[in-house]
Amino acid sequence: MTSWQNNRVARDARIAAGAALARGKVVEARDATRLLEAVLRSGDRVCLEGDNQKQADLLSRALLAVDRSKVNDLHMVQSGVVLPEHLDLFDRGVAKKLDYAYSGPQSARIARMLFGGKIELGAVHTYLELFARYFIDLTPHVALIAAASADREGNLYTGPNTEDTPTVVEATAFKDGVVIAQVNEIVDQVPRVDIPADRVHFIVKSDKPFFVEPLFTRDPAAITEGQILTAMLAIKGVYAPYGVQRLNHGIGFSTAAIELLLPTYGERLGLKGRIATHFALNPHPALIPAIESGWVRQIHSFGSEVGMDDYIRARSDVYFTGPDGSLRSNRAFCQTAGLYACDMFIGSTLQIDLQGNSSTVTASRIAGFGGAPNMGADARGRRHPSEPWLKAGAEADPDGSALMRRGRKLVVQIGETFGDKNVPLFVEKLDAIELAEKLKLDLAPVMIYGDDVTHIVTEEGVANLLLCRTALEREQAIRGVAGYTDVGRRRDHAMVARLRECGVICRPEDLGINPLDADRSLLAARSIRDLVRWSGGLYAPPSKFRNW
Amino acid sequence: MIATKDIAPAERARSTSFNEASARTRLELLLDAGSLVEFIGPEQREISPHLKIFDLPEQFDDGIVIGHGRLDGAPVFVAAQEGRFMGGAFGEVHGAKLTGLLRAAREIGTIPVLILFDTGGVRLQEANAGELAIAEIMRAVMEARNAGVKIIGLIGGRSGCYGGGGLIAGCCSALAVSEPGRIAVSGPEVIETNRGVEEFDSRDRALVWRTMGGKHRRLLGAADVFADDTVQDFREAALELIGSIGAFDLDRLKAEQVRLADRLRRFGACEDAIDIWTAEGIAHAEAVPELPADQFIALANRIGRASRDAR
Amino acid sequence: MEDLSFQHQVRARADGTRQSALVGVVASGNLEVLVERVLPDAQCSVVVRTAAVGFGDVWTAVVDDFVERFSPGGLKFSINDGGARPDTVSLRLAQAVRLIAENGQ
Amino acid sequence: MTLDEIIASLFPDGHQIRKDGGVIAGSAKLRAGGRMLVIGVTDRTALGVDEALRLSRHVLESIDRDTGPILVLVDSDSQRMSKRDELLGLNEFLAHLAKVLIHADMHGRPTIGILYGHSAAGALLATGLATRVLVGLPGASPAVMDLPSMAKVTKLSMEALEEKAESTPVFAPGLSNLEQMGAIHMIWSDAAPLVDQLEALLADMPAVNDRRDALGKARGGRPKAADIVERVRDLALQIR
Repeated sequence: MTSWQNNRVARDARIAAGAALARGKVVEARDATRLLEAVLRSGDRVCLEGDNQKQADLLSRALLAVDRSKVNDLHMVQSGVVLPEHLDLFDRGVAKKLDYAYSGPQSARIARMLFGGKIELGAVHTYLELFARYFIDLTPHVALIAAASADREGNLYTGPNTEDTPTVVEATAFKDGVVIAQVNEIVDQVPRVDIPADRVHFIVKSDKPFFVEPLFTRDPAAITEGQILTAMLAIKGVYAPYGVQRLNHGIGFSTAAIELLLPTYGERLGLKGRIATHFALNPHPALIPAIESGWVRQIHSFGSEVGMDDYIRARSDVYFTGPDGSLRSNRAFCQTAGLYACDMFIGSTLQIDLQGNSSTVTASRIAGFGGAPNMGADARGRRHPSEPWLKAGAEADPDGSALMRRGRKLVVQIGETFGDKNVPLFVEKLDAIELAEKLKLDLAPVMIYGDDVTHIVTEEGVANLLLCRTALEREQAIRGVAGYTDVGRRRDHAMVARLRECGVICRPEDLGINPLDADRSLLAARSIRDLVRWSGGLYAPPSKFRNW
Repeated sequence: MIATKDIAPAERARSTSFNEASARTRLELLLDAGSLVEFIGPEQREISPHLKIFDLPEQFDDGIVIGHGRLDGAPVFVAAQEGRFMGGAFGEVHGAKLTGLLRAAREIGTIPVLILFDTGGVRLQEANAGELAIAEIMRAVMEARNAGVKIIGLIGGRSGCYGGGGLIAGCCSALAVSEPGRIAVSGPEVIETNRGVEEFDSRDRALVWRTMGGKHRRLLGAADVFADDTVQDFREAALELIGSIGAFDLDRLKAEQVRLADRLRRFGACEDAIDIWTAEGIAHAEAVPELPADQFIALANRIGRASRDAR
Repeated sequence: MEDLSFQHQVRARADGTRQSALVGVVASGNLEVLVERVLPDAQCSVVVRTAAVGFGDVWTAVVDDFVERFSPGGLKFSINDGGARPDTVSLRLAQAVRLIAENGQ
Repeated sequence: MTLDEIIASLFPDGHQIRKDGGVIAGSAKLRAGGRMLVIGVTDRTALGVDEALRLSRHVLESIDRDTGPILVLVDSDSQRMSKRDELLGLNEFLAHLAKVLIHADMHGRPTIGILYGHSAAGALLATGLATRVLVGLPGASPAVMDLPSMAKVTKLSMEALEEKAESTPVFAPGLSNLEQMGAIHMIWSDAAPLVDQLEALLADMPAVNDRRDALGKARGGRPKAADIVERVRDLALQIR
């Protein structure tokens, strides 16, 4: 007789084995490794929650300490590979295979380990792809997640950094998997229920709060005149003509400069209410002055940011908050919002080639994709119109029928022609290609494909690629804003001049911008202290950003 | 010379962060408009003779602007360190420019000197020359004060006032400091290296500032005036101090001995600045760093520590 | 360190009466430009001392564009460079021309 | 030479000098008559707020009480690098000590420093470098900045630094380097009785004006300082 409930039986057996170590659902931190040994089976697919802002760090260490003869060859399916322990698992042989999305701080080591054969790579995904595969063919057997607090029944409060948790739990708990949560504290009543108790099987109280890093804080004191000029060009050369209201910003200094110019330069241009009103965005401290000046109507967030809790709580008109008043973020929904509900993505990258393909991979680092490719991609499934979307579509296809023509999402790459240590932003060939050859990957890790990019903004000007009709025009438009990089100096000057005449390339003076006006006095806040002042004392920056 | 009434573009001075401005901009906006005249300006190219040994770039003014100008019409000598060039550190030429200025001030006897500190201390690559330059400046400061010159230190730059800079500041007639300003001898990293991260975590910037920062120094009475971080505020602080400093004599050093001994007795066992502030009777001492300038100034005045007649 | 020197013939004399001006500071990724009105009206020179060795061709391009654009006749530019990016160099040169065009000493 | 040997050789006619927690204080009889205040730091003690304040107190008390020259003996560490010292305002304590010494020197109590061991940074500024004449004894090892720390900051190897130190006295540790700067006025011999050398110095003290820049120029250690000082002074005096 065929059995159709094998997985449920196996899940129940795992829970029964773990229950021996638990009082109710609660397991002591010192028993965490034994719990994992009881629940895990070799070869399991395991999601070890590693978000941007919330790390199941205690469970990472507990997993690293398992007896390898009992638990080995795990298949890790997790969005973030960010803690050293995440990779130590492979060094120890506890884990064997990896599917992931982002590896920021571990990007150099993961490249070495992939090259050295320590890790069997499934694929590098975007967040949405990996989440999607959780429900199709990469469903976790066990999810090790992190939350701020739990009650004794197992209801979880994730705090402002909900991020991936609902998605991971949904996929695991409803497909016969086991969910183990580390929590900072166990309380009588959680402030709000982010994850209902019937989806949570074990709770481990951590000895110290999970580690959170301020990833989205850009100190205004470090913003340069070049970044300010580039930001002015973006506002006047892209935001204004398209009237972009719904958008996503990257996390670099150029977009931080834009955020800080809205209440000053943007105000002077009369753009308030006409641009930058609705965001899919983490709570960037740099956006505080624009919010306080009444520019921003609504923000949905992937996760939170350190120090922003009180501010968000007090600005619930702008942010999504729970009944307890704190931020509710959700990476999967925010990514979807960025993909389908935003008219523009603007962000920086490390390398752009002559076709406009961009990558954050360098020869020795694999940082993964995170969410940028989903934000920075035209959504072919989009059907609702908006003014910027239609205008961009018309520029790309001026002869098409208006009723049948798809719109285009604005995908803007912004950056200075030279980055840190004078490394050029523009290259003839992406390092990603070299890396793919070296690692024998099927696909080079391209962050944003050139055919999705609509504009490139540098301090030299704005290139509107929508208006380019041939590959050659496109290449010269890119060279035409590539400044003094090798790519820029090898431009065809006559053709670049022509492209400028027909508006493909706009120089600062074409937009009525004098580069000498790109002054730090334009920034609405010039220091973290200024941001605190703007927030009325509600923003509490982490110590490393203070100078008081 | 005809006294020109304050024609400084006060608006620009009010909107310019002292912390962020360059040495030259600080002076231009601090002094009456157009009154700054530099001595041995950059066009003289009196660069450091030593940096080339280390294949390092020089700066035409060696990181310090010196000259004279007017403050509310009255003449002043000025020196401003550029904290971004080699951390504003003292080298041979850098230091000699200030020494020469102070010696002239002593001979004249009536023109005050403003020193806009912004320094990490001795310039490593010319450490011996820099250390001695600081010793010479300290001597020149005391000789000038002895001759009746008022010497005022303004501290609010990004490199703070560290190492020998802190000692020179300690020799001045009076100091004005802003919130981002720091005054100390050993830098945070040096303390961490010597004592371990448990005693002093140099990356904990809140700790750094409450140990060495402008607010703590003002509450201790090490600085007499707390300025908001604008050039205009420092200008007003300088004017206030010039107007209020009395003559220097031995009694001041005796009073300083008493002042410092009293500090050691009261606070010598405190572990942290918050303990000191609490001992001063401040109710919510942990909130002091967050206080806006006006509230902080009111608090500091209520505590009432100053060193004006005791330094 | 590397020393570079560029001499150009230019269309017109630079505006202003001021004899010299200075912008910028020598720091990592930054530079100072000292500009002096000391040359005949049709000449311009740029003298560079840079910490970033081996970028002579980039400097040539930056200076060519700058001279073409501003025609800074009569001016000598002396640069101490802490390894600034070309766009920062262009910006400082333009700032120097603006500052010396102001009235003053 | 040990401190006791130095004191014995300096003051064969008698002294009352005590050591207490790294701080030296007392007085001694001069051969030419009169007494000399003696203070100092010994045993390579770090100069912190407590030590500095004790030293300045000795000088101030002596100013009220005595006459005669003042001797500052120096074998110290650097300033004390601690949270407590900085919290309490170490810069003021060190500056205060220097000020008291400079004031005494300017008002009839000529000061002499003797560097006989180590010293560095803020400690040297507050003691030896705040005297009118700083004497070095053979074997003294001042180090404004030690080479390993320098190597760390400059990212140069020790070998490279040592090689550079061959060609210039401007950065490397050592008595003779500081002498070439003009910081150390003279180096005494430890073969001859120190008392003779002290008496000779006292009989022929340089004028009270700071002439270390001129010394540095004459000795080739500081090629520019003295001229720059003079030029600035001349320019500044013109505004009278």
